[in-house]
Amino acid sequence: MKKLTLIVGLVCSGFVVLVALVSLVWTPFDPTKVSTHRYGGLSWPHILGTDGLGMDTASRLMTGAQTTLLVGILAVGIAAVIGVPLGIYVGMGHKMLGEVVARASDILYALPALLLAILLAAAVGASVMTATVAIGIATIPIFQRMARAATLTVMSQDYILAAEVAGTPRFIIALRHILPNIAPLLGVQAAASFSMAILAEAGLAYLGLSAPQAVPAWGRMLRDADIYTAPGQAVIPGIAIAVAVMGFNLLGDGVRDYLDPRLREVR
Amino acid sequence: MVVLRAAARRLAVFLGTVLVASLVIFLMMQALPGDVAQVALGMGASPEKVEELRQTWGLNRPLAVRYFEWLGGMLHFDFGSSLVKGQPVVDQIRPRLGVTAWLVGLSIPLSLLVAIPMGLTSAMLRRRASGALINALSHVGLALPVFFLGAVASMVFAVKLQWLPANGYRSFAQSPGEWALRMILPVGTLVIVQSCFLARYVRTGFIDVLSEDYYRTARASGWTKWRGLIRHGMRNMATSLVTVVGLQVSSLLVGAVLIEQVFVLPGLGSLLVQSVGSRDLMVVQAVVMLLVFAVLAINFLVDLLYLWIDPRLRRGKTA
Amino acid sequence: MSLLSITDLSVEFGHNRTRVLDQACLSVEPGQRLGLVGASGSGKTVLASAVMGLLPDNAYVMGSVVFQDQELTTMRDKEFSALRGQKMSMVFQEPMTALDPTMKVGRQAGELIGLHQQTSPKATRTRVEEIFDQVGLSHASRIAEAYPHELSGGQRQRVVIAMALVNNPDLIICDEPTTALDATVQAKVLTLLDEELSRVNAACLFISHDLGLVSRLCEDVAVIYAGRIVETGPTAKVFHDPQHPYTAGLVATANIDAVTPGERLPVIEDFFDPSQEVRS
Amino acid sequence: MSVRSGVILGLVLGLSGIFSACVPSPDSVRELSIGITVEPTTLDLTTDSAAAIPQMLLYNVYETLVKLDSQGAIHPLLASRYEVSADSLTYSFSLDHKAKFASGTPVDADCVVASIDRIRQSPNKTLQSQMAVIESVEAPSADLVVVTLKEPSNFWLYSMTGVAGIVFDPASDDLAMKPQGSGPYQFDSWTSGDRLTLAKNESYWGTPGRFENVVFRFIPDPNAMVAAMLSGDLDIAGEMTSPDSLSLFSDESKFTVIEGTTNGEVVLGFNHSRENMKNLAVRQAICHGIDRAALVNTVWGGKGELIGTMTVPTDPYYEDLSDTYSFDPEKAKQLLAEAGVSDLSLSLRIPTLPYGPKAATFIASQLGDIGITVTVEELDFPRWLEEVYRDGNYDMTIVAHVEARDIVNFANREYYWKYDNPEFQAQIALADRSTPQDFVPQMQIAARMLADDAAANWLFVFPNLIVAREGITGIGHNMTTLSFDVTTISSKD
Repeated sequence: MKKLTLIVGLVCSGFVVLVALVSLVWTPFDPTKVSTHRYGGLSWPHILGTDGLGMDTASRLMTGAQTTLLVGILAVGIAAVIGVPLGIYVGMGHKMLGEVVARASDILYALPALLLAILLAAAVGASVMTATVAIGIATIPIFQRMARAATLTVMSQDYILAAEVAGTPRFIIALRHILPNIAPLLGVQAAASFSMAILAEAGLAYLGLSAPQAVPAWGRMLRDADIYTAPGQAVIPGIAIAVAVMGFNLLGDGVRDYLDPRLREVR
Repeated sequence: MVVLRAAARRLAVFLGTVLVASLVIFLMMQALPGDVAQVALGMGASPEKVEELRQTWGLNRPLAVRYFEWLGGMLHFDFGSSLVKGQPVVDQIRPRLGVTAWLVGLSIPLSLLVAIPMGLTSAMLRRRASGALINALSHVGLALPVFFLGAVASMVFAVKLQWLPANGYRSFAQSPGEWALRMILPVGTLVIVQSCFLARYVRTGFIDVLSEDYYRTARASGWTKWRGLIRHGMRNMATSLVTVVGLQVSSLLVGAVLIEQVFVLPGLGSLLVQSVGSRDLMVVQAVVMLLVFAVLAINFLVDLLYLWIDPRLRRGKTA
Repeated sequence: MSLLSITDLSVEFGHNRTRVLDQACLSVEPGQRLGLVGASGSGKTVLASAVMGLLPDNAYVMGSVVFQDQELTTMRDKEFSALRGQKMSMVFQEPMTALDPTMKVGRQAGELIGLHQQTSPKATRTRVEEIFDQVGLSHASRIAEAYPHELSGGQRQRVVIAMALVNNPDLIICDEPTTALDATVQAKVLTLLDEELSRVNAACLFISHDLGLVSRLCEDVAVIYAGRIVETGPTAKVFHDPQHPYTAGLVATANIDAVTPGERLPVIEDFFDPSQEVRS
Repeated sequence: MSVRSGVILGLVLGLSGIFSACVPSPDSVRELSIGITVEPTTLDLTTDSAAAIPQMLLYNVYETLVKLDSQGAIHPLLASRYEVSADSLTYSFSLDHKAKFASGTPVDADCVVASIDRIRQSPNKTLQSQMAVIESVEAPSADLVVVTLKEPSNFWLYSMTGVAGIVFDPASDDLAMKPQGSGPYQFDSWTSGDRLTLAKNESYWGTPGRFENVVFRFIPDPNAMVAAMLSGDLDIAGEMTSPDSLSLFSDESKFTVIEGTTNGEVVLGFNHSRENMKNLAVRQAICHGIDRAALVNTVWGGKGELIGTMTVPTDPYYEDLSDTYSFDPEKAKQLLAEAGVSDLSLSLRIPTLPYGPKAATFIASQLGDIGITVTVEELDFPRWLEEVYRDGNYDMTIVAHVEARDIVNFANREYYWKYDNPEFQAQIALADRSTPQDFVPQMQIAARMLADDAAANWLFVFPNLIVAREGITGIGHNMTTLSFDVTTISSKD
């Protein structure tokens, strides 16, 4: 059962990554090339049909996987790069700063990605980038809180005390002792946040706050789909999003169970 | 006494956070480009007229003055006047607030009502196919974009089956029947996604309880598996679930914004999208403030609820 | 007719069917106190859990457990639950975690009464305070209003014992009931157990790794090793004249008082080679 | 609400008894509900130029002295007749003595003068320029208004059929929230984000409205519009922004589909202040590089006529110039090569209106084929207004110009296209001043000038796509004004 979670997660997320890699070098058609062959059904050579502008859905789906991964990697990257050091620093014992960071974290938590994205899009225009940055910023508190909690646990370990007694600089302690110990936890969180980011981007795309139509992206494909005229063109990106989200979610769960069955969902 | 002191501390932190949040929001609004006067006057406006309008609306006064004016106004529910419509912002928000409050207010209890039995069953039967199936279903439900699910629900239940109206809103005061009919699909969609999310936490929580000693004690006392888990697991599972629900509020609000778009509901979300579109900063500012306040307030309440659920936090330790 | 008779009871866990209990045979007569001794991991707790029907879902049970003429291994959860807490009850090792942290202890004890008989809340309350008083919890009414974390370890274990006794069961299984307590408390709790068991005249399966405790409390003893019952008999006889080498080792290592200072302490392996096939 | 949905409701809430009592009675057919896509931010059409305001209010709530019909002909409305002097400078409007506002106040000459003055003082530049030609407005008697122009203008009377000609109730003090006029319907309520309701004006001076209420529902999402129409929630889908879905309404026993035209030209606008776009060869290459027939098919379901200049078929001076630059990618490449332009990279900044992103994606793809790299950027409307429209920060953009006779905008070199062609400006001025007989040929000369100069690429005429429930009749085929005129609509049941 636990293995199954990991396997399904690996297969789904691996598939998305594979498709994205393949699309870097090959797609059946140019994903941005319009044609007069509109709303083509599932048939050769357009195996997933064509959309309302006559663009090949399979090619757009493949290239869209790149966008999906980019969103996930960047958003999680932003959140982790800012949130983790902050969390560790605060977790290593800075009372005043800790309180400030905790409150800032609360405020950021109350400003969901959507609000940030709306404001950001109004400020500099909507694009995949603005959406991703908004999602990334909104995810910072999750990483910050988690890194802090995990650091607190590690800090009570004897080897930290030993290192401190030996006069090891705090920065080195953080780098050598704390980071490696909390890394597995962060990895699991990264997978979960990855899928949340994909879902959030789709939501932003639906509101027109992400990719323009010309850029192949799953959320945007879903927005542009004429669900009553060609339901398939909505269902296909819908499934793609679900597979990616589920894949990374299961991957995270699976790795967590694998690393330590007692390591429960991070809250 | 301990409870009171803990509650008072949390209240102080909450109020402080709200205050800082208001400043952050105010400053963010100022950074938004797009001249509201220009937008209001439209494609045919002359620059002089635009400047005149900026003067009339007091957009040229110092930041600090405008911030404290806004803050002071909010204390007695005065959010200023809409730049575009001229009417008080609060009059625009009030009818919209109801829609979003209904959406969120109905979704939270209903999704708990679905998630708890779902999580309980899948925890209890986790080694059987049926439990695994429920768990798998919750993973799928969680992965589907809420707006996609909403559009499909509308297609199936309104267009194909013609059971329910496709979209639109009527207020409860105008017609309770119509109101209820038009709330079923949007609330149902939100509940599906939310309950799938929560069910996973409920499941984990109950699985944790299953391996706890007190659950074994309960079983040894004569509780059957299921009833023992409900009786002694629920409260313990709830301590962690309540935190998750609190954290979920902001994502539920996001879901509500998307659902308002799909089902064309005149809620705060669509007001926000609309006001950003017309650069009606006073309205945007008020709505964002209100949403942030709601999230912070609900998390504050969750904190208090936590004190109530978990006796270990309520009374000082003696042992 | 035995109160409890266990015949060829085996328990296996998980997909690869790890055998934890191997064809164990035991019987407990009404009013009899039977000690069950063995090292940690020898299957003591699994045996107790199997009797109580509290094994996790991934356990496979073979053989037979008959309690008061009823076969327990095939009994439905609902009927079994009616026995638990009523005819048979259990005292657990960890008083710190054995009680629901979110419920007042008086209510937890009261539940046991309500589950098995029709009573008024008032009668339940009176009975709870009575039994609390009996197990030596002073200010019983105040204790009943407390949450587990507000009580000391000894107090909690008394609550657990009170819960096991409250319905006057015919069989009480005690799984290392005093191991987690500090020495002074341990002695008091043990005395209490001894008195109460005699008072209600219940049979007892007393599980422990401590031979001293067992010989103080139990007239009979069974020795379990690696999932097998290797020796059974009257306590005095088994400990004085162990038939099985493992028992001999157990007894020798327990009697460290008999060792002259400076001499090497005995270990089990001096008496018994675990790699050898054991069969009593 | 159907019986079936009542049952469902009962099942869900277990309160069917209570709720089915609230089911609206069948006389709700006296309500006409129309789905439209854009909600205005205010109802004041003297300050805000959003087309959604006149869409709901013009002719329905507000009336003008003269009205344009669905064929483009001018008819008297509040004026029972009007006369034009021989020198085309003086217009005399005789008011219909029956005419009165919904409030009961009679429509007299003073109200008309006040209204015209109100429009002349509007901050809206378009309205200002439409009225700039007026020398004086006078009311010699209670039912006569005389307007004197500075110079003859063929455009002026035409403007008076639109927003510029509205006669406001002198009692109206809040145009933004409470419009008051003399039409067959009066403003009832506006639920922001949801609907605007008009109620029948019981004391209308002319043929009364046929519905107790007219509800405009704001449904921006095309899928939601289709769903509302298919599920029977709407009587009329007033604008179908997903033309492909019209095929879903082909069942004539249930729906009527109207495919007419509007005044809207969907324009691929060029910024003539940019070096690249000043180059005629580049503009011509772009025009040759885009297959507009395919574009209409792809982007707008094949609905919408092709045009070659800033005129629409309902304009009196319309000529079909759509093949001025035929689709010829080879010629386009050749033009670019001859002009020595290579590695051309252009920005296409568009507002996020339903046609914009689709058309932009299509154009970017086709121009890519002739070697022009197009970067598409979607902007929300306020941003577009600021950066493209006001600041002129763009190479190309796409927007539908819905106002009537807006060809004159090309004569304004300040306009966001920055098109500065003195010859064309002179020609438009000449046409405006010329006699009504000469007006048409002079305008045709101007229109051809634009076409030949490839001043923009006119993609197609925005079609008037409406779906109505069976039994609804009287919807205007073409949308010649900004009004969604409900005064002619009736329902069989």
